[in-house]
Amino acid sequence: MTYISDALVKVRGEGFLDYRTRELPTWCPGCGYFGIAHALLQVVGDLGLKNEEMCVVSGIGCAGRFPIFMKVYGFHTLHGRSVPIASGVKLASPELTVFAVGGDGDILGIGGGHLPHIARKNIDVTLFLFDNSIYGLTKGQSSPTTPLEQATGSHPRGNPDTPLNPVALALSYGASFVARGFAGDVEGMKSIMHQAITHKGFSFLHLVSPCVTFDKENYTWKRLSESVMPLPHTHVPGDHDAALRLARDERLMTGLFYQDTVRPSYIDHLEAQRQSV
Amino acid sequence: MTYISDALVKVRGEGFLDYRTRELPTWCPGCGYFGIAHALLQVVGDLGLKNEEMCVVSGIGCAGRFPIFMKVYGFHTLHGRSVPIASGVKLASPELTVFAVGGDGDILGIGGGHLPHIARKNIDVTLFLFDNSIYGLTKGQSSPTTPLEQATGSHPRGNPDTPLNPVALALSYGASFVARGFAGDVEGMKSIMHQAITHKGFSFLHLVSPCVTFDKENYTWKRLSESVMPLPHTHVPGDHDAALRLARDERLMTGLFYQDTVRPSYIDHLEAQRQSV
Amino acid sequence: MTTSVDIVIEICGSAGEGTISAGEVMTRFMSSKGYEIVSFDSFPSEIRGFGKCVAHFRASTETVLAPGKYTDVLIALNDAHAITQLSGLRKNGVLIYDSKPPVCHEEDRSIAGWAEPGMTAYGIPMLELANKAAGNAKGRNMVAIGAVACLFGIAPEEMTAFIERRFKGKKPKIIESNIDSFLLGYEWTKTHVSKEDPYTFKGAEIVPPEGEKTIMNGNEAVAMAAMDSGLRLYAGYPITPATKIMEILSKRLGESGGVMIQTEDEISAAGNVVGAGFSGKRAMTATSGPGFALMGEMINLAVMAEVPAVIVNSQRGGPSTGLPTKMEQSDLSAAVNGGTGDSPRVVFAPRDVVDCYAITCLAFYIAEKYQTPVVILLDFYLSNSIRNIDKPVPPDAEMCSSNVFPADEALDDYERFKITESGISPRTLPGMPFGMFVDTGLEHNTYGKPVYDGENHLVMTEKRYRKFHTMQAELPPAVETGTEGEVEIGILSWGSSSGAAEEAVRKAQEKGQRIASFHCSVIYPLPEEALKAFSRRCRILVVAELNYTGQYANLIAPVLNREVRRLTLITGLPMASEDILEFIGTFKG
Amino acid sequence: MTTSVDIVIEICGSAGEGTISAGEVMTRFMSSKGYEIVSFDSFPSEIRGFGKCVAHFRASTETVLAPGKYTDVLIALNDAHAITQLSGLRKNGVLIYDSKPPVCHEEDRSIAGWAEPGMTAYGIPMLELANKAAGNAKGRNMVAIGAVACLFGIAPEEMTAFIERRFKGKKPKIIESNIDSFLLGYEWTKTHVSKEDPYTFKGAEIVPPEGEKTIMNGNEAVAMAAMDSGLRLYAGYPITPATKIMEILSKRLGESGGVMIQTEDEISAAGNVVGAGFSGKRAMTATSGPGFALMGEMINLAVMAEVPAVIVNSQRGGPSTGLPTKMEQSDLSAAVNGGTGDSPRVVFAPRDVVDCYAITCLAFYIAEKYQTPVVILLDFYLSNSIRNIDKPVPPDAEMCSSNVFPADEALDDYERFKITESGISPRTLPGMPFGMFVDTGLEHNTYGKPVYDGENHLVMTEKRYRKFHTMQAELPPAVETGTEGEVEIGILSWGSSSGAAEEAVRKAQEKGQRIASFHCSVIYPLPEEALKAFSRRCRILVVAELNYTGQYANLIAPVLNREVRRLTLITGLPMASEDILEFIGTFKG
Ligand SMILES: Cc1ncc(C[n+]2csc(CCOP(=O)(O)OP(=O)(O)O)c2C)c(N)n1
Ligand SMILES: Cc1ncc(C[n+]2csc(CCOP(=O)(O)OP(=O)(O)O)c2C)c(N)n1
Ligand code: SF4
Ligand code: SF4
Ligand SMILES: [Mg+2]
Ligand SMILES: [Mg+2]
Repeated sequence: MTYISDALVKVRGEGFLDYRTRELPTWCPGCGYFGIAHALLQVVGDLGLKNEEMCVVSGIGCAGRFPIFMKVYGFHTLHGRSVPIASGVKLASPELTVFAVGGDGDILGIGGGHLPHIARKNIDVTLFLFDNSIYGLTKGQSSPTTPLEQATGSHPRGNPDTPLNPVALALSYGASFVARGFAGDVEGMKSIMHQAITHKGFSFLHLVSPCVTFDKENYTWKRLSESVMPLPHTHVPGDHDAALRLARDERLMTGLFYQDTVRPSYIDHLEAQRQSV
Repeated sequence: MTYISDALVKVRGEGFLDYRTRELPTWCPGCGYFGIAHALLQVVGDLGLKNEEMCVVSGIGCAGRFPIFMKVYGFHTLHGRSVPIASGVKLASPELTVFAVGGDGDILGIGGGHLPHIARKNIDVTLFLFDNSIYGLTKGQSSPTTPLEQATGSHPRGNPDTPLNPVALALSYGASFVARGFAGDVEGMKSIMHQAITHKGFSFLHLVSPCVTFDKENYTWKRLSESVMPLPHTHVPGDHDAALRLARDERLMTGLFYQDTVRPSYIDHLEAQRQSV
Repeated sequence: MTTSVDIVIEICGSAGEGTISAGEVMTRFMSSKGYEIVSFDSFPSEIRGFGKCVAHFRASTETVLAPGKYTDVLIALNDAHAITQLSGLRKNGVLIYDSKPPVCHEEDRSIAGWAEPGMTAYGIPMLELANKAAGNAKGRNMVAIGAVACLFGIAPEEMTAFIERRFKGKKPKIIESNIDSFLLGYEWTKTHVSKEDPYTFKGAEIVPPEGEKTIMNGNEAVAMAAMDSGLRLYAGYPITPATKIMEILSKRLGESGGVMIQTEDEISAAGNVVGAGFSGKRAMTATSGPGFALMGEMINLAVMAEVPAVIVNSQRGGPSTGLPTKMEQSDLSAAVNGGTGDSPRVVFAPRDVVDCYAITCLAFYIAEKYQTPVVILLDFYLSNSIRNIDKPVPPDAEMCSSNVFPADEALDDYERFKITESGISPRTLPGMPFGMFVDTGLEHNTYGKPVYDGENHLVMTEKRYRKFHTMQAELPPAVETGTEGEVEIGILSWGSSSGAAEEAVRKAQEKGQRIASFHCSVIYPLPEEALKAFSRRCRILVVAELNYTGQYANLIAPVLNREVRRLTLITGLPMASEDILEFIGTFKG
Repeated sequence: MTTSVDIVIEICGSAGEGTISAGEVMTRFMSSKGYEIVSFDSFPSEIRGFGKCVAHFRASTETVLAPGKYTDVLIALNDAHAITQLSGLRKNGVLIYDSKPPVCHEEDRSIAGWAEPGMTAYGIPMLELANKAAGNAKGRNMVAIGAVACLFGIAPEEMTAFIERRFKGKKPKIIESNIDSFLLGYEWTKTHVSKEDPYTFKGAEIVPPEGEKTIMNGNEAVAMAAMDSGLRLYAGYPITPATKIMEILSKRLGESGGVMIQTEDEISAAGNVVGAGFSGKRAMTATSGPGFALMGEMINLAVMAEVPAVIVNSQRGGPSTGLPTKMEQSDLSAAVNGGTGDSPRVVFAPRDVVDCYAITCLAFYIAEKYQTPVVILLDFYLSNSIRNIDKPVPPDAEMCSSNVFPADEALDDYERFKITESGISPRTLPGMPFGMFVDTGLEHNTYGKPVYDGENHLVMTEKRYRKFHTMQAELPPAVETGTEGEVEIGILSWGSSSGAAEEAVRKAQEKGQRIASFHCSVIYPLPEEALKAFSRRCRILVVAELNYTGQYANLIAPVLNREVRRLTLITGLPMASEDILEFIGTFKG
């Protein structure tokens, strides 16, 4: 059952297996998801989170396979349902740190109906949206974020559906923490992940990542590396209007768009109502 | 099978039954939905639409009962599914004028996952969201638009979920036509309905309406009549940023927030792709 | 002289006339007096719109197990609707109607003209008296209750005391006008009506309620049992007839630190429950047909990932949105066989309000111990039917925590899905420092790792089914009543229909028939041995249920391998013993 | 000398080694030569990750109906994986392996060491030769095909010509290096290997393809049949093994003015189909288990609202996400009995690629004429299995428009849901100036108006079921093969397993057994009479299917009312005649 060799563990050094299982990834060499996984494993270490107190709930897709690599309590669930299942974990067991993980099809396609509600309820789950703008696991069909006119398996003449803007949506839904990272920028991702995990309430992380196998057109390493840029230094994460404006900008900006540090999480809200009776 | 008496027909005068069946409504006296129905029946008359060329698809709820009163091809479907079913009607039979009708629970709760996609695909359906900020038919539970802390059947201690902003969502989803009306303002509704029906592509109508039976707190005739106001005259419907800003305003503004008159509808887009091969 | 009494009363009106609430006042009052009560309401699914409402109840000094098919006393608040109920009124029954009704009917539309010669019709000026009492028509229902009290020997001071208790907290004016209407009805009847029918509660030999009693319906019993079983999360989406479970828990679950969440749809509700179950906490959702149809994929996940979950489906008329406020037992196939793949799940169907409590407690225990979803099939009747029951005994500590944890030494090479003889694998929960694993809806090996070879799939499938074999030992046994040994007719029924079956058997037996009934609150796993044993002793087998195709008959066919006669009713009403007696009455020697 | 040939070849490698594509080249080539081919691929559900891939095919000069259970020739591209396939290789089979494989195995991990004494093992330096041909390991699969061609007497020039045709449109360099690899494999084998096994295609008595032939798999047959039947809307969401149907239609449906829409989920896909069907246009969706589980409520709506809809479910291993790339027939119960309420829908299960075409055409006809959802149960094997078939005859005009419209005079008082003897009500479509109505998922009267009384519910339910009785007359009959009259053993099977059953019966009959097979592509409505008649002439009944619980056996139990023996396999593989022969071989006199 152990697949990562001792030799590799030696090369990677002390602590490499602190949060990583020895499972070999099922991802293609060069997939952006490696960068995301790398950042996340480091951040939980930096935060000193206990493995067993984390619960990672994922959907189905290449992204959905993430929990298999992480030494925590993991639940690889159904396509599109990481959000409600993660909510159930958190509401029943508030002492756990709960992550939800899914691809763009998972979170915005089949699971898109759940997102507004975890956001407006402000349930204390950190959502990692692995956005490669394609359906990876089913071999390259259009996803809700596939750029217009990109040729895909399901739209060989070009995708006719205008893509959704995940950060703008999360903001419109009233998410209390919204940030974007890029799979090629591990340090940037680490910083927002750190903040997201410590945020009280729902946090939404839009993580842009190339699918090297099924997208040779738009979300490639080359094109993303060129187009991604950090949010302006002047941006204040408390400014919802500015966040929305920047989210709707043509340019793909990374960093913390918005955070509301005052609003109580769902459970805290219920508790306050209870007290006040 | 006929329930509206000839006497009433005489009072209402010529043309009253042009678009109305003789079914008695199952709505409570004073329900805001009467105003919406009234406006819509007049508009289709003004537009001279042929009854048989309209297809009205609704979900389940008090709002969902609407097609029963209209002399058209109607389909009272499932809770939350008016949008996909209306899409299917339109895509298969583009010659029809297709309306989708549903309540706030229907369209933003259980059916909330469909809305982003009909909008971004720009399928030529006019959606009438009857928003009474409550679950009417099931007798008064919280809905996705119930104001925070309102006491409801499901939340006697007060609704803990921050409400969604339907107009802001439709804009964020990329709907090509977005407007708001108030059930107490028939003329205002008629004007936006007229524009929505003639719009090429998806149109979203947010129609605010009191539930006189289950909401005595917020969406009442009194409070709505006081708070609703028209959009500023200076607003230009082509300005997406301004539309979003106004949608997010505390005040409940009515009128046409946004219209994109250039973007092709889904079918036109496919046709263009076909031609260009 | 005291005597045994068994009277069926029906109040019929249109939506908004207080029909259902009059029924509730009467049933709760009679219940508090010690009568055995079975009640059943029926109303339109629209908020308004003049639809027919019927409050039906049976009050008896004996044990009663089902509503009566025929009515002894029909109270018409709306003539047009009540006329359609006349066919169910006994030939010598009593009709109480408004002699000056609010809507002026044409001659031939007054119900009095429709009553058959043998019936006794009492006209009461309900509208007039209500107007007198409170200045509006609202109190008509209480006027009618006043007439009933006078005609059938109910002490008026007891009823007014009850009304005061029942409406406690309401505005004094409301209580007052209710009582005034009642008393005016009582007095008017006393002075103007001479009783001509044989029905009376006077001298009824009431068994005084022993021990602590409590009045509740099926929804309340389920909600209370869930709380008593340690519920931590209720996730739900409103739908008739299950909504009340959510509303009750919304009020009360918070007090014990639990959470009630109203989700955006039923998929999310079931998802929240599965998440909570994965984390080791007890959770439940309740829905009806259309919502249950949406939960299929999530239930399959719980099967494959071996996660506990309790899902209540209160059945109503189907298919699709169907008949939202009518009784039916037609979700059995979907509950047992609706899963894609080989997807076993426990299915329970309680028989009455008492059983609702017991089965719900059992459901939590079984779900947790056997790491499986459990579906509880209620129905429209059971959800709303009010019974006066012994205060239920809460589950003990063992029932409240049935997790099976691995031994410490097993944690070295921990197999979450270890192959065991019982089929139950030791289970760790998030938060436990050892025993981390990744659960998945993919087929997996004993460690939880996705694996697709046939040998593993077979072994794991066998393990998942083996649990159902193991649990048989601690599930409630089938219950047989009636004649012992070989019988002419055996009646199989399930869920809330089994009361009618038992009652029918009792009546037929009294007439000398060799007849027996069979019922098991456990639908799946099928009680195969018990079914076979019962089948062996019956010459004719009848399967009585409230659906069109005979879903239970189909389900047990592979076990019985014999012809059965199907009594399948889809009238929108609960089953009555008369339905069964009439059916078997048609059999030829 | 010409002779009959029947050889089973298996290529086994790990993901990314060209295993499946080598299989496809071989099967399409053999097929084009006139061999009867049955192929079956098996691969992991992950995009990468070293999972096992197997391309399995059987090439025969006779009619073949199922893949072979045992392999004659095993080609190992990856030793570790291929070792696990050795148990299926015949005791005198042939093993072709890479004598210098890309990964340096330890001694005991080379497959050659595992081959049993009777087997013939040929080591070919595939990696070396591939490197020589193209400078990288990619061509190893073509080197292996070269060795096969040489060993079993396939003319190299025919194969190179085929490769050129097949890869037409690809870069010349790619075509070239494929051909070079093939030829190097061929030449090397010719000079270095002396053939020691008895297998050969030389002199095979090939029936030259008569009439126009076309090579396609089940997914292609369904897509083509849908187009030929006048499909106007395909709505789908990707899922293995159905995705290809969407991808094919996405390319081609537009040409005929139809629309293919990729929806946000399966609920929406089914919803779009129901919408299109309501508007009178033909529409389809295709999915697999998890997606099908989500469509339940929409199918129920189509049942209640009497709207045509065609839903393809290509079954894979379950429950839940299960085994996405493995064969199984375990969605039968869900398809037939999964609906809440009494919710009848047509269920078809085609037996092979030819039947996929015919059944899909029939599905559109039946759906429209009888105003009902139709579920087509494909499976992983059928979806991917390639066959060389007669060019199918497109449906005629009657098949392409089976709507039943009301007569003009009926439009005066038009009852959309009129009670008829056939159960079929005349139907109007949006756009028709008379005959407007409101359809609903609520129970309704003949006009479509929501109505909740029991009498109406019964009449409408009867009507909805009566349609299924009526349609029996025009559904394909059950097919029985083997011995006529009374037989010892009767084998019932369904869907793609029935080929194996027929083949098993043929083989057993040749050995003198009195044995027969039964198959019907119509699952529901059940062919009750045919089932009973078959049952009467069989002493022992076997139900052979690919699921754990015996779902077909359960389904027909209420019809047969007798014991059956269940052959239930969940190996992830299609059924082979050997499976059945071995099972009945265990029966005692
Ligand atoms: C209900 C259901 N529908 C469809 C599928 C098939 N499916 C698996 S993953 C996937 C999409 C994957 O795309 P995405 O969510 O973007 O994740 P990625 O693979 O790109 O990381 C689909 C459609 C499924 N497993 N379940
Ligand atoms: C799948 C499903 N879940 C739940 C219901 C029960 N239900 C019927 S209408 C309704 C909500 C109605 O609220 P809304 O959509 O806001 O419409 P309104 O009645 O307020 O007009 C619900 C929950 C249903 N019919 N189907
Ligand atoms: S298919 Fe794309 S998303 Fe999936 S593992 Fe490969 S590169 Fe990554
Ligand atoms: S319950 Fe509310 S929404 Fe429904 S008809 Fe009555 S007033 Fe209108
Ligand atoms: Mg993706
Ligand atoms: Mg509402």
